[in-house]
Amino acid sequence: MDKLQIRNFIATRVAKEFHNGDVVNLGIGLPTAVANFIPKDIKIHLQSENGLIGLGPQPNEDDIDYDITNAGGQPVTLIEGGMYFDSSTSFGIIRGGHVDVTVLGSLQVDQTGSLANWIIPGKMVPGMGGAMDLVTGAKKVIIAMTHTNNGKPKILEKCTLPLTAKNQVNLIITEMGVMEIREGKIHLLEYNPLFTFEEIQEATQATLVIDHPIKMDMEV
Amino acid sequence: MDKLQIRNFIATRVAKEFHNGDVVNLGIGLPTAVANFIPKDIKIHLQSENGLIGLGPQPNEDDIDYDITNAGGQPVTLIEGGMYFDSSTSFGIIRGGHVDVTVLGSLQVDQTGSLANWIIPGKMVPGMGGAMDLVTGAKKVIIAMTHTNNGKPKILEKCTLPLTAKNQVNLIITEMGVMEIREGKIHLLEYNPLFTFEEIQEATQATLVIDHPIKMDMEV
Amino acid sequence: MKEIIKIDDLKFHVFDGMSIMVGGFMAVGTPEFLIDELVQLGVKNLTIICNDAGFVDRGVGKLIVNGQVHKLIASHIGLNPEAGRLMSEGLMECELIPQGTLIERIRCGGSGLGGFLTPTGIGTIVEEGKKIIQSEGKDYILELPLRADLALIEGTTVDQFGNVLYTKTTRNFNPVMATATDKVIVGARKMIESIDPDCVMTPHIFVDYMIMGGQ
Amino acid sequence: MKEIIKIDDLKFHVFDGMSIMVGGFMAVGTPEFLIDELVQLGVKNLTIICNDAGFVDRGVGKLIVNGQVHKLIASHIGLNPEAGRLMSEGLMECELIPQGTLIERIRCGGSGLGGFLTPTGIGTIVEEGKKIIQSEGKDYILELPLRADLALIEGTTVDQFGNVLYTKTTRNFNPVMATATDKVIVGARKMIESIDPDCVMTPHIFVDYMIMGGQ
Repeated sequence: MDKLQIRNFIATRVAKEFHNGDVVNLGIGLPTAVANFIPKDIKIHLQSENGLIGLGPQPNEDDIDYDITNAGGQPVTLIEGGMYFDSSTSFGIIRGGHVDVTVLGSLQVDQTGSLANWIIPGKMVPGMGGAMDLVTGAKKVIIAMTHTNNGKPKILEKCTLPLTAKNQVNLIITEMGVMEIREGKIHLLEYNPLFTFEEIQEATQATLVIDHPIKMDMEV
Repeated sequence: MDKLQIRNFIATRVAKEFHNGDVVNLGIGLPTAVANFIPKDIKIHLQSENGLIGLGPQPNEDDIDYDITNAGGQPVTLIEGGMYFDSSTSFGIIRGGHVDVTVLGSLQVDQTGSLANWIIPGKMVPGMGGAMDLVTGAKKVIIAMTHTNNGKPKILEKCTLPLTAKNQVNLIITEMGVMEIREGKIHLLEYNPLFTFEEIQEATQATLVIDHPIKMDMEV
Repeated sequence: MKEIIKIDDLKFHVFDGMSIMVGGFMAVGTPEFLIDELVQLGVKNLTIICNDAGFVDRGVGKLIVNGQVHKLIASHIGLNPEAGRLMSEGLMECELIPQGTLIERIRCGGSGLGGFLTPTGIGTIVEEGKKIIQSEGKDYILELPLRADLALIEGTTVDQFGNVLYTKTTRNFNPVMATATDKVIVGARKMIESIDPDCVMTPHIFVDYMIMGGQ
Repeated sequence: MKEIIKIDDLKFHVFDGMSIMVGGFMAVGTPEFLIDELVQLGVKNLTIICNDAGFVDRGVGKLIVNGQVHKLIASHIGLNPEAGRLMSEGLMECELIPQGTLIERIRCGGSGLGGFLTPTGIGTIVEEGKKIIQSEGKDYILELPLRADLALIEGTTVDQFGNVLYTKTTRNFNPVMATATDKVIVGARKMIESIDPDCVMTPHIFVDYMIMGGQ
């Protein structure tokens, strides 16, 4: 799979985790793409931490209203029934467990559910923005990312980079499989049949629990 | 002075403490009456802790809107420029020091500025409502009350009833005088010439600092 | 789209021994017709969280008079003499909390905070049994979050999506309570197609059910 | 009635070394023309509290690029590479705070609370040097209030009394910052006679001055 195929493959699978009525916050990058793959029969409410629920598609060039942006600063639209609020309300919603699912990328995730996605020591530190609140507050935290970083494992026994949050990740979805974190272990629930179990374990530093995983749906 | 005269006399004097633009919260009873005596050239903003700023006069019987009440549950009106908010915002305003003056009655006040106005042991306890937040948060706390309770002093060295708040009272205004609490002492700033200094001290359990007080304006 | 249910369906959402937050300030902003239904249903041993005890014939006062309330958490009960009597005779437990602390504890419960430091109540019996924390030379009481099973909210206007507007001083505790309970039922006066997205007071994600019929 | 002042009068309200809260999220909701005036005035050694560092040519980013900022308190600075450079070269102090904690600290500062307990940051470097408090078996960080000398707010619509409305996602940090500073100046786009009392987002009592001219 090429880069775009991987991205769409992961996004398609993430989108299947949503239930009707879910409040969902999508991080920047790959997670943002998930919005394009939501099954037609599922209606979710996209939250954006800068102050809205009901994020709609990006507007046409001519319809841009610079007073409506998402948390990445891009012009967006609001769907019917959506509404705006201030940052205090927004993080009350996030920290208070009113966001059902948040989807984020990560540099590292470990088998205790800790994740590290905001500092690479020695590089510029952009800041954590709302990520720490999101992964701490959301009911379900899904990490959507490529399985490795140029062949180097990102799914570890223990994160080595500074943490974004401790013990918060529930699910990891990569181009190789779907992994659930449960009681300090990473369970491979689904796998991409393009890879063998050995290859998937090879690309993962933590030891995977592989107990009859099912094949991932390859249709994008 | 009869009861009504005393009430109007105290209320008139309290009203002189306000400055243009002040945000003021008036407690129930005598303090509520203060609103009727505000000098014409002074415009203040009356706050009501149930959720409004810009409290107007009571409506005529025919104009009553039961969706607008004050903190005592009475139908009121909203003046131009006023607005409504929720209880969380209301107490943010109160505790955050955005109320310039609060005027309350009290059962006891002492020379440390502590006050007791919510429990009489052995009697029904109605609850503190918003009083504790108001006296703790307001920039200036004025106690407006009759000087004694059937001859029994209410201005004490130390309150004997359960406190509403510690060290918060700035000014006490009664039918006998105007007293300021400063560094653990009660200073008589103004006196009602119908009483002698001896009579005023007699009616007060705390020792008053009487250092050239001026006569109160007797015009109501 | 939130589910609109009938007043008769309220029975499926209440049970003996549950905790209920009820909006309103001296019954202004209380969904009176939902309270009437609770009286009809006769659910018992309730823990009621409300600004006050209402009146004997208005607001949560009706539940108190009817003996359905095991415990009341409020800031004052002065306008309902029956509440005072039940409390002093030990027939109803009553926890009195300063009003600003009460609303802030509910906000904490709804927004995932573990507590807050307030100066209100320092040096009074309110601080008894609580942790006192000094910060920047000043004493504060550590107050903890408050949540409940159900919130009964009075919405003046709702839209088909479940967004809510409150009019005038009926707002009071309603929007904050709607964030702090497992289930939220709005008793609404009026439904419109959609509320201006800038002016929504309770976003639809907080609302579980709407019952029309408020006055 | 709040005082309406001219943009030229902003100079009477700013001074070297002061702390300023600036509304906006990636410059959306930032009163751009007030920032331009600050750049013109050249006030120095500012402590700026803002959600982010803006862009090199938008929002508080312009003050940073112009070397007027001694310290930045923000949740991220990723879209302003100049902020990153100044920070890593030690030319600008930078305190990074989780966004939810930042807004809540400002709310605390404006509402008289001494702090709050948040789960955000537990087990990360954010907890370093802070008090950890356990409550009901869970660890929380005690975070403290944040205040400043001045707030620069972007109001979409103001009325003659000084009440403010914000449109769409320009609201963000603005209404909370307006409660937490000694002085509040609103850069407004439009003035109308009066705002619906149910829909006021910042009550006039928080506003000190209004300057018309926002875009």
